[in-house]
Amino acid sequence: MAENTNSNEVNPYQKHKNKLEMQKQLITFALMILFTIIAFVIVATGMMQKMFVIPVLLILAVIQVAFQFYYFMHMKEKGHDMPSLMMYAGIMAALLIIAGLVVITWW
Amino acid sequence: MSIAATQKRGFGAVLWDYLTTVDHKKIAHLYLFGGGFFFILGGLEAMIIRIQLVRPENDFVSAGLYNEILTMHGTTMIFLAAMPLLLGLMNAVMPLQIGARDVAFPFLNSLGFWLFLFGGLILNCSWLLGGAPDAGWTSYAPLSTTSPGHGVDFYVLGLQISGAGTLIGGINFLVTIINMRAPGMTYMRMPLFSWTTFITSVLILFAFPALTIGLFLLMFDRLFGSAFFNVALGGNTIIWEHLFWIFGHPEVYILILPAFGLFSDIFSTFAKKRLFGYTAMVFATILIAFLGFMVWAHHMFTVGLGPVANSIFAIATMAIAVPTGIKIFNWLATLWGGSITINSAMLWALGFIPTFTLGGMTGVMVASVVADYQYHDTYFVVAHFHYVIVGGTVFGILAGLHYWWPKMFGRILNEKLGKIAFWIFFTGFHLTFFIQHFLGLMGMPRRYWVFLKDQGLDTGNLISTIGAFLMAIGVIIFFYNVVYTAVKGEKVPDDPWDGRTLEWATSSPPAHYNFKQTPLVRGLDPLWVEKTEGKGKMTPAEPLGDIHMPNGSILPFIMSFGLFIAGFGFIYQVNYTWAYIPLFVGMGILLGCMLIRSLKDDHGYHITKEELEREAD
Amino acid sequence: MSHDHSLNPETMPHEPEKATLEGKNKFLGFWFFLGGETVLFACLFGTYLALRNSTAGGPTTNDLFGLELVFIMTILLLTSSLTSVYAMYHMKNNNFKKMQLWLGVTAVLGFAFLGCELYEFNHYIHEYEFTFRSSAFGSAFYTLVGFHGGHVTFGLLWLLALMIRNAKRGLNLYNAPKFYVFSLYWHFIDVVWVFIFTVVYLMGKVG
Amino acid sequence: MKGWMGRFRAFFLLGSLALVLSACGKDNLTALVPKGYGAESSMDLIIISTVVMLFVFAVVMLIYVAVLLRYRKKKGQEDFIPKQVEGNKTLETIWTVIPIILLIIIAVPTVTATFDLADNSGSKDGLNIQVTGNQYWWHFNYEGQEIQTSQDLYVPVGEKIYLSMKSSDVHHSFWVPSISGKMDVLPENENKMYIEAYEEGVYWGKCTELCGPSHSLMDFKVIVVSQEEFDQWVKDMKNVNPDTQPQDAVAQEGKSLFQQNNCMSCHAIGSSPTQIGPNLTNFGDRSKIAGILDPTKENLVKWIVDPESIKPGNKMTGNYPEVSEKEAGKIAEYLMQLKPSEVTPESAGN
Ligand code: HEA
Ligand code: HEA
Ligand code: HEC
Ligand code: CUA
Ligand SMILES: [Cu+2]
Repeated sequence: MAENTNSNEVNPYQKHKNKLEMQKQLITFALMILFTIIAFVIVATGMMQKMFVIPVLLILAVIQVAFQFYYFMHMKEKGHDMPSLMMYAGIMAALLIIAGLVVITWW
Repeated sequence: MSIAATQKRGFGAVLWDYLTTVDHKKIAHLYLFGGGFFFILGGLEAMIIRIQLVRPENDFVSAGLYNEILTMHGTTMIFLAAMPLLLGLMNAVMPLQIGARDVAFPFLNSLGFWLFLFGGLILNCSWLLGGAPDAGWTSYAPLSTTSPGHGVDFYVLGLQISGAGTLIGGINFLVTIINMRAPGMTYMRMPLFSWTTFITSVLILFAFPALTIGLFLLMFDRLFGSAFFNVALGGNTIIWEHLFWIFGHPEVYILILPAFGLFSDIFSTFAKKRLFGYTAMVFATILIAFLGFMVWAHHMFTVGLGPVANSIFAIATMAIAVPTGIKIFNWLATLWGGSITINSAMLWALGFIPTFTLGGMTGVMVASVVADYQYHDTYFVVAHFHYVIVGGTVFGILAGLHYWWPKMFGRILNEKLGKIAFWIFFTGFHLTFFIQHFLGLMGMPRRYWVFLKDQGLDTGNLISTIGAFLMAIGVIIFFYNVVYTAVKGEKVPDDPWDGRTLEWATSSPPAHYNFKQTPLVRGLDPLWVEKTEGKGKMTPAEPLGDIHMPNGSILPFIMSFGLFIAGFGFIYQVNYTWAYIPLFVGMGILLGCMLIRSLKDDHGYHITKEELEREAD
Repeated sequence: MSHDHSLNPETMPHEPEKATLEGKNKFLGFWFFLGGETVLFACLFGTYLALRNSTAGGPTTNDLFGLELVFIMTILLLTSSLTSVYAMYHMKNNNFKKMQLWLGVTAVLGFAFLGCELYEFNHYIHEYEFTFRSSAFGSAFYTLVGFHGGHVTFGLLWLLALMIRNAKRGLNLYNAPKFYVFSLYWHFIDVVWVFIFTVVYLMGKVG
Repeated sequence: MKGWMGRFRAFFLLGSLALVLSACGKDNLTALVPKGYGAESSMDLIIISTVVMLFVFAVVMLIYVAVLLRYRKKKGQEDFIPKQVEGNKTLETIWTVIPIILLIIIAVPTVTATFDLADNSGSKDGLNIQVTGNQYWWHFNYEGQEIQTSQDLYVPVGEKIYLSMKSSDVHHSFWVPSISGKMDVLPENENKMYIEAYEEGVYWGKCTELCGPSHSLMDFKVIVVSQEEFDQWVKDMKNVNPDTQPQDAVAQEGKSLFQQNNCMSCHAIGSSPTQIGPNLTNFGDRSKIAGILDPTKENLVKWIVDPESIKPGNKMTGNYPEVSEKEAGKIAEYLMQLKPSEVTPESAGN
């Protein structure tokens, strides 16, 4: 069993890295809040044409979710090949399902 | 517990051992036993179907009962027989093939089994409690939402519970294969059966949630008054069809891919040749799985989705013939130039090739939309899917059982009985189902309780029924063989077939820690590599040391039992308020067990080096 | 090795959640579970989108939804996602106290979110007589949002169990993966919510 | 395509006839002897794909048999170790590319035919019929004609008939194998298809979507008549006066019994669109009772007295006052006399 217990000397360095990482997370969070506000404002003010609103909202959501996955859930870090592979496979299946249900249920 | 495992124990001790086991090899036994039981049940239902259809306007069973039997036959065979039997083989063999001591989540593995078993039991309890589900294994709404009685409720809860078990099993296999391979066992050195286990698990992971949601919607409509499929309130019944087939089509590849994998292993072992086109085989598997997710609407060609959707799904469906063809030809090429031994395992594998090819070809024929307007929901489709399911999955399970029986139980199935069973079953199978292609085209729809006189369908149906009896005889001989072998079967050495892959490098049956020392893998077909270029046995990758093992636990059994009780609560709360008691008690048991599981540390135990050394080789 | 893998600054590995094989397995298995959950929610979203105009004469999305409450709920949940990131940050720095603190904040935010959701449902039921049974849209709405709410509830129970169980003994290699996996789950809940507020509420307002 | 396809089809049929000694099943029921446009399109594809499949199967079997003949382990060579071949790029390419080509051969006509059969653009000028599927009977409403029939669908030969189909309860599926492929009949959406029959006659129709206990008994007929006969039939049907008294006394009594026993609450005679039970306007002309029984008086009496014994789960059982055999006989007499038209299944020949 891998008992990885001899890493005390990397600790201060690691601590620093964790801190930098945390700063990035904060920026991410700020951006997410910003996107949320933009989305709500667009809808609340009705400032945009209906045809554009939905794609814009969806794009904003997708970017936010990418932030969640890559920063908050660390998918950008190494050791996440399998998780991202499966997540993408799941997302693909999800898109197919939604397309199927939305496009060809009523005709 | 470690050493005493081989000693004779009382019945109670054995029972307790199996109830609490987290050892994948014992869980495999449980799966095989449970799956075998349900296979007999499903087979008996099939026989009733065939007896009812032996002559026109027969009245062996009533119309309502026929629909129940037909539904339970399909549901039982697919969810409770074929899949568990495959999961059993995977549990028995896959960890050995990749050189792992254990699976990634032994506790969840056991939970998966018990969920399956209790799900199956709840489903079959319907027979005793006012009637089984009767809307077909596809349970199309609104027939299913308006079906009187509780039959369909049992379907919903039974499948929900056993489906959860399967999903858990799938995740367990995925992580096992990714994290627990022996040193040197790269992905591209994994035996095909392990590969297909891996891909099958991916399919399970992404297909079963669709079933889960479908069943939830059905359950809400039936038990809690929602309106998903209630057209009067704006509901749409096509949503169920979509959800069911989004799950249902990948499901059929869940059934066939493991069989493909084990045939690959069997062919290369008994032809004494390396698998031809290994890389292509792996990628064909992946491609089949990938395409399998975008073809579901080929079950819905006549729903009226429009020519665009129909065409797209038809072409996507046909495309699957290409990777499958690659597999067929690679198997033939593996045999080509080999030195072929034909024994029972190999007979089932050889019988598979023409049978499955026929079934696959009728698959492509039904994929041709306008032709499917004729085939759909007729016996042509019944013939198609029995050719692929029985000719692929059932033949595969039987081949796998013959092949791995010595590994699992240390005894070899009787060859003579095996061959007789094969020939009788094989003849019966083609007799039963070949004629059904024509019955379908001659105007016999499926799910028909009776067919009328003077429609030219009599002879065909009679032949079909005769064939089914031959199949039953074949199955009975097989089970006789199992009993016979258990009582006085021949003991065999660890590696009776001159095997190529790692499972044959362990003892038969394997010790509960599988490998005393994790083996070092030096190529594809690792044992074969050692046989031709090494000492003839695996080189250890580590010095002898303590082995960490998980503790057994009764919790999975209790949790599943809790859900079982809660299931009845859900069903009967519609009629009786007291039913909330089992509902809450059952869910309480489940949550309580989960809490115990997460609060109580379970670090497992260690088999020390000394113990291992004491265990004589 | 049955001694517990208690952590102190000297034995702190870089990624405590993945330092043992059990941890690695848990980590990977949980990600895969989330992959499956993606499909699960996709089915719910698909169903909702197919049925959202099937109001059977009852209130429509536009009649029902108000943006203020949803905005507050969104901010609550997004913030709780950040606080759980803080918790993981302190876990990596082996600061158990601070980790517990931030997890506590996460729980509080989660409960606040749940409260809002209950208030919202209650409001629809009493003001609009819009229930699970009134139309296919009603069924689809409560099922989708309710499934998410159920996930939040389960997550909160899980979190409380973890925090209470480990309050006395601090961080070790046995429970670090559990905390980490919980944080993944919590983020995923947030991901789903992002789509719910976009697809259900905002798009419902747009029409 | 029609020309060579036609000749090819004849050739193919002869071949498969020889193969399957039991012929192709019952005339006017089997899909193997197409007598309508849809069935013919399907048959063309069935033939194309079967030929391709027979080719593929032949190739597979050839290799298979060769392998089994040549490479069985030989006596005295038990220790022989075959060469461990890894693969072969050329071969693998061949068996990837050839199937693709074969599939294209199937896919192209498939897509063409799919779009062809989905083309309902002629329905504006054509004959439109609304089909309603019910547990376990069929209703046909001739649009713009005020004609309602059940179980028997009269159509003119050689013309495209446009059907809009909807279900009043669960899913059903409309299938007349000799004339056309099937189309599901759903409660939430109207499905459209057209049929065109080439020959006059009476064709069997079946329900192919599981719809309850009597799913297998939900048969109907399509009666294909010449254009003149069809016009005559339309005229006759329009002239029906539901209130005319039957000639003989028994039937008159039957008529009043029919009214007393509440039958009218579900069954209409004339063009009233009540749809709980089949419209009985031309019941005397029916080729079958309830879709399956021969049209004899005994059978009808049996039906009226105890429909459950004939169609389990049907929606008539238990919803009308008990009728004695004697009363039923009189009602039967009355119903059998409802023959508004000279144009009948018999006249359409069979
Ligand atoms: C193990 C299960 C299994 C497998 C493997 C398959 C495999 C395939 N199936 Fe089947 N199918 C079912 C189980 C399975 N099916 C079931 C259970 C149903 C009915 C469900 C219900 O309604 O109850 C069904 C129904 C079904 C339908 C719906 C029919 C209808 O209801 O109208 C269709 C339509 O496209 C279809 C197509 C196919 C195709 C194209 C394949 C392909 O994967 C086959 C590919 C294989 C080959 C083609 C043979 C080998 C290839 C070669 C030798 C190469 C050369 C070949 C060519 C160029 C053609 N299947
Ligand atoms: C894994 C899947 C699987 C398997 C293995 C089988 C196996 C068989 N199936 Fe079935 N079948 C389905 C899956 C399967 N089927 C599905 C999904 C449907 C569609 C259901 C629906 O429409 O909803 C279906 C439908 C179906 C129909 C169509 C019914 C209808 O539409 O009305 C028929 C009819 O012939 C049939 C027959 C058979 C037969 C004869 C076997 C035989 O191969 C069975 C052989 C096994 C036995 C005969 C068991 C013998 C055992 C004994 C006799 C007991 C001995 C006792 C001891 C040893 C103690 N099946
Ligand atoms: C509750 C409604 C209802 C009542 C009342 C009712 N029927 Fe029916 N009837 C039906 C239905 C529904 C069918 C179609 C049954 C089927 O085929 O599944 C039917 C079928 C028939 C048929 C066969 C029709 C055909 O097209 O072949 C006859 C004849 C008939 N009924 C006669 C009667 C008589 C006579 C009475 C009164 C004594 C009566 N019905 C009362 C609903 C009703
Ligand atoms: Cu109507 Cu089957
Ligand atoms: Cu399919």
